[in-house]
Amino acid sequence: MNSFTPNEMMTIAAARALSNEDVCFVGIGAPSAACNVARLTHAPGITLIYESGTIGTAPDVLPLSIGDGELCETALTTVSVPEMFRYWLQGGRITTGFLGAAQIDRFGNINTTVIGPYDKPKVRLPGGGGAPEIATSSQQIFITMKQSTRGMVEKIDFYTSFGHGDGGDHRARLGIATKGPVLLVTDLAVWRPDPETKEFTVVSLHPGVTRANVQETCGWKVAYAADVEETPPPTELELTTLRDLNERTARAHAAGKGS
Amino acid sequence: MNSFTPNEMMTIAAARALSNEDVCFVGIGAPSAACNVARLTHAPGITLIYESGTIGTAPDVLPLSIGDGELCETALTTVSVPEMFRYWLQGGRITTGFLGAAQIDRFGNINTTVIGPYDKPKVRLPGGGGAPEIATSSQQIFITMKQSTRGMVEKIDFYTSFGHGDGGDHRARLGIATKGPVLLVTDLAVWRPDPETKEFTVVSLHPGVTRANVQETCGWKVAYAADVEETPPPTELELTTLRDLNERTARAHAAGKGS
Amino acid sequence: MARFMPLADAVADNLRNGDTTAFEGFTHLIPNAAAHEAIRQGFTDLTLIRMTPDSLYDQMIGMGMAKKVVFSYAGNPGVGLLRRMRDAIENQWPRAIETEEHSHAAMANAYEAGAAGLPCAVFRGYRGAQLAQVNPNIRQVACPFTGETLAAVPSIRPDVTFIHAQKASRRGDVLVEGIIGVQKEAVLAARRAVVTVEEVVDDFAGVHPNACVLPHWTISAIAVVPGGAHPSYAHGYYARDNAAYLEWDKISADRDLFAAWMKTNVLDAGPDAFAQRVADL
Amino acid sequence: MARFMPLADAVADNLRNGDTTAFEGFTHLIPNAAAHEAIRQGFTDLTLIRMTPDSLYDQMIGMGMAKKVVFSYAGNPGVGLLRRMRDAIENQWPRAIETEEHSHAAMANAYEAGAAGLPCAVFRGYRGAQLAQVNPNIRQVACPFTGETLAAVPSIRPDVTFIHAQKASRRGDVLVEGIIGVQKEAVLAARRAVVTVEEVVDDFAGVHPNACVLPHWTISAIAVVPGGAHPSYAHGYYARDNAAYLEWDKISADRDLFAAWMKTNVLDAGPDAFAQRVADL
Repeated sequence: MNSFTPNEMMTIAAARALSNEDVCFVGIGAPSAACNVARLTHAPGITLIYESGTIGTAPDVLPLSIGDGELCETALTTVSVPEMFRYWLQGGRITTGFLGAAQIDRFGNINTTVIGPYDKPKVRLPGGGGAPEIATSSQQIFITMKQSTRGMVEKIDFYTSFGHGDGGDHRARLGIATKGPVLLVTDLAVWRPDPETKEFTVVSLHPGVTRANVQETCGWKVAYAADVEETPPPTELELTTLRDLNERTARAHAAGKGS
Repeated sequence: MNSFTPNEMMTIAAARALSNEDVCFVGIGAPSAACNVARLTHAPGITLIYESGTIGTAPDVLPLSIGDGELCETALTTVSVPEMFRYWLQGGRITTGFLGAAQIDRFGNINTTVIGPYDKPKVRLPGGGGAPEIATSSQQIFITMKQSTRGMVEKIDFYTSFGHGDGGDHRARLGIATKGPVLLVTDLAVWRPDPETKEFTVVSLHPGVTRANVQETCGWKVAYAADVEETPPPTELELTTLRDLNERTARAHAAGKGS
Repeated sequence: MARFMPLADAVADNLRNGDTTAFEGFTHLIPNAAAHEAIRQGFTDLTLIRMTPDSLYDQMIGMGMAKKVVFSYAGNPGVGLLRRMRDAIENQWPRAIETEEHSHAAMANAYEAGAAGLPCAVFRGYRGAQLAQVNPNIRQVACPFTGETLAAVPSIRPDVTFIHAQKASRRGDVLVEGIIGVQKEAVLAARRAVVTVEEVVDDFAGVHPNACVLPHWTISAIAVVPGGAHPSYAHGYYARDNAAYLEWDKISADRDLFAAWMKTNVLDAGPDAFAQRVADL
Repeated sequence: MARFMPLADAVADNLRNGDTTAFEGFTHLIPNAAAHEAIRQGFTDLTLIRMTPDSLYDQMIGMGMAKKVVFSYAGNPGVGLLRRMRDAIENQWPRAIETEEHSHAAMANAYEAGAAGLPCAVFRGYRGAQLAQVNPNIRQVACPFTGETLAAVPSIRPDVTFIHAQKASRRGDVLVEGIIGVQKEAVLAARRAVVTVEEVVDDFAGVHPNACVLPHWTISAIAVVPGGAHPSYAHGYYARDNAAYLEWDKISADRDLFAAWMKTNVLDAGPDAFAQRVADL
């Protein structure tokens, strides 16, 4: 087995959770890499949708934005953005929405809007984009992010998109019929919500990662499933696929002229 | 000058009211003929839209339905029916909506739904189709129909689409901002609404038509403008254009196999 | 996930007695072959939804399959009235049917809202129109910003939608071109969707990026039925059979003539007959 | 009716101080040349609407032209934050700006409602999302059939919309292909619309019947500006200049560097410079 980075393990662990039958609404960065690794390994039939309107894309390199030309050129079809949000997301056609986060809490609520108060932010982040409705209209949500005490916090500064709220049946109480966050993959571990409380609990640790590593980089007291397993390390195929993809991507994105 | 039929005069008089700048929502039958005669004579720049989604059509023959292949093949573009009704009609892009009628009253209210009571109709007519919203979302409405006491009635059996209601400012009172019916062209005369009462009044009689002819074929007491003119007879060009169009159409529609 | 199968199986697997169903096609690509198969299989108590019922629903109504019809224009396009539908409404023959009548704008919006997963459609409509007084499914909402009163109708959510399209890819994606009507919305609004197609191609490589394509995972079953839209037409394949529409006016005017025509052309025929019907069009 | 004219005239004729304006383009076909012309002409007190403000609005905000920004994702796509916009929000430099923040779904629906002539958009959104508490333009309506609470936002109705497209026909019809974003809606929702295009062709004969075409009577002015989307891309013409987006992150990080870059590349340049910028892409 090759050696691998925590980031690679994160992407590959997330990829494994996807199947041929999935219709994925893909964000940029780690989610995009995970979805395309799944497509290039065990899930060639997966449908990838980017919010720019591209349906059934099969990019050869990872897009820099959610609307790169590559996505349209390899798509089954490309629809308008209003149609994307009305028919495909709100229409309930997305099985899995994939989100990243600047801040997340233990219930999978996400902040990508501001650090500090909304009216007088310390840092103005990009904002929600598609996330508020991806989080509630997709049948289920996967989240990927690198662990840090800045990112995984006791209380997020702003509820950009709703996860399980205060936990338990909070989603149902707001009339949200979809499952919400069912998986969190970090660079250290795989987490799933507790069936009752909906708090994310660690179900597997990536190879070589200790519980201390996980707690040091998490701002809340980490809960563990009864049986915590070790995440199977990347296979040769998974790792080669991811690295080739990243290499092709780096080459493609080095292009351009600037001013 | 050639001789001509009342129907031909009706179509040509209606065609004259259209201009190069018009964006017309076209119904089938006389409206379609009038719009295409206008396009083929004095208004080559007119935009014809059929509710099937075809925008900027230039059919060589008159369509049998509002969705004939000819319309799409000659159109600038063809959009979905929901888009047609949302962006193009409701969006206020139509300058002139063109309607026919089974029954009409003096205020341009139209019935194409039922003869007799709605729940127990004597005759079940096809219904409104696009008319209810064409009547209120188009900037103005033209109506064409052959005169008859069955068709031009004191009181219509059903208000399929709203004209000027009870007259006066009835449209405004319902919050309708568009002009409504501004022109009625029959096989005998040209009518325009009185500026105050909004009752249709005869502004010109077709050549050879008497006031008695008009009253005999109209179910309400006909009002006349202060100066009633004679409708200029069809020109050679108008008549040739209409007849050629009708001939091409008849030839094309004779095609088909049946069972 | 789209599965290719014979039309008889596609209809049998997806339509049930009592279903709410839409056979859509706005003057173009009308799924007549699928309707004939449904007639042969003899379903009952259907709620039939279609903007323009035309001869297709005239036949199903005449055969007594409909409990209710939801529509916005019940005409034989370019010809006149629907005589079997009239007979059902005016004389309850062969059975009484309920009707729910809308405008085109309302139904187009209702399909759109169905595809968009919404419970209702909101639009500016029905002002001064009497349908709003006779149809309890026409209601109002106020814009929370301007106070303007807008019309609302329930979204359309058929149990099963049938459409006819030009092409399917081997994977089961479906391409619709030309006058696309409300077919995409009717499919996306439905629980199940059955598509008849003119032909199967390897894939849609080279097709315009913004063409109207329904991915295979939005479709339940696909049946290849060349000519399946007859007497309607298929852009790029064959023209409309105008003579058949004119003829329908006569056939449908008489109950016995109707019954005889249905026996010969529908009950005793099959989907394969459609290719022949469009051979010279 | 679309009139062809130089970009400077098209902008001068259609944009006014204090206008509400949208320069739309969803990652593709971003009207950068038109924005640079607006910057050169020095408009002020604009309300800038765009789903993804990106470097284009970062430049206009940095030049002090904006009174208010309405947006749903204020990032440099694939790169990070918008540093001039942050500086305006966090430090009121060069002036304070108001913000009205939405989700993508809300803005896409609001453009759609604007194109559809409606006062508001109704959709299922913002559930549990805190934006609904800080933005008074996010309200609710109840479905009159099911009672379900839906979100409502005002429709977007710009005074003027700017877009970039691939082709205009001689008559002034405009063709947009590939990732079409919300451009059609942004044009139809606006009082006036200005389009920059890569080229003019005789007509659109042979183009797919369902391609995205804006008729000439929906457009106020057309300016031919090859490369006018740079550093964004034009499907079928040139690729995205990724290096320029990465570079923007550095330029925008420093007020002086920003000012110098704007002088060289915008204030002292003209629309003709764009063709050169995409020459090798």
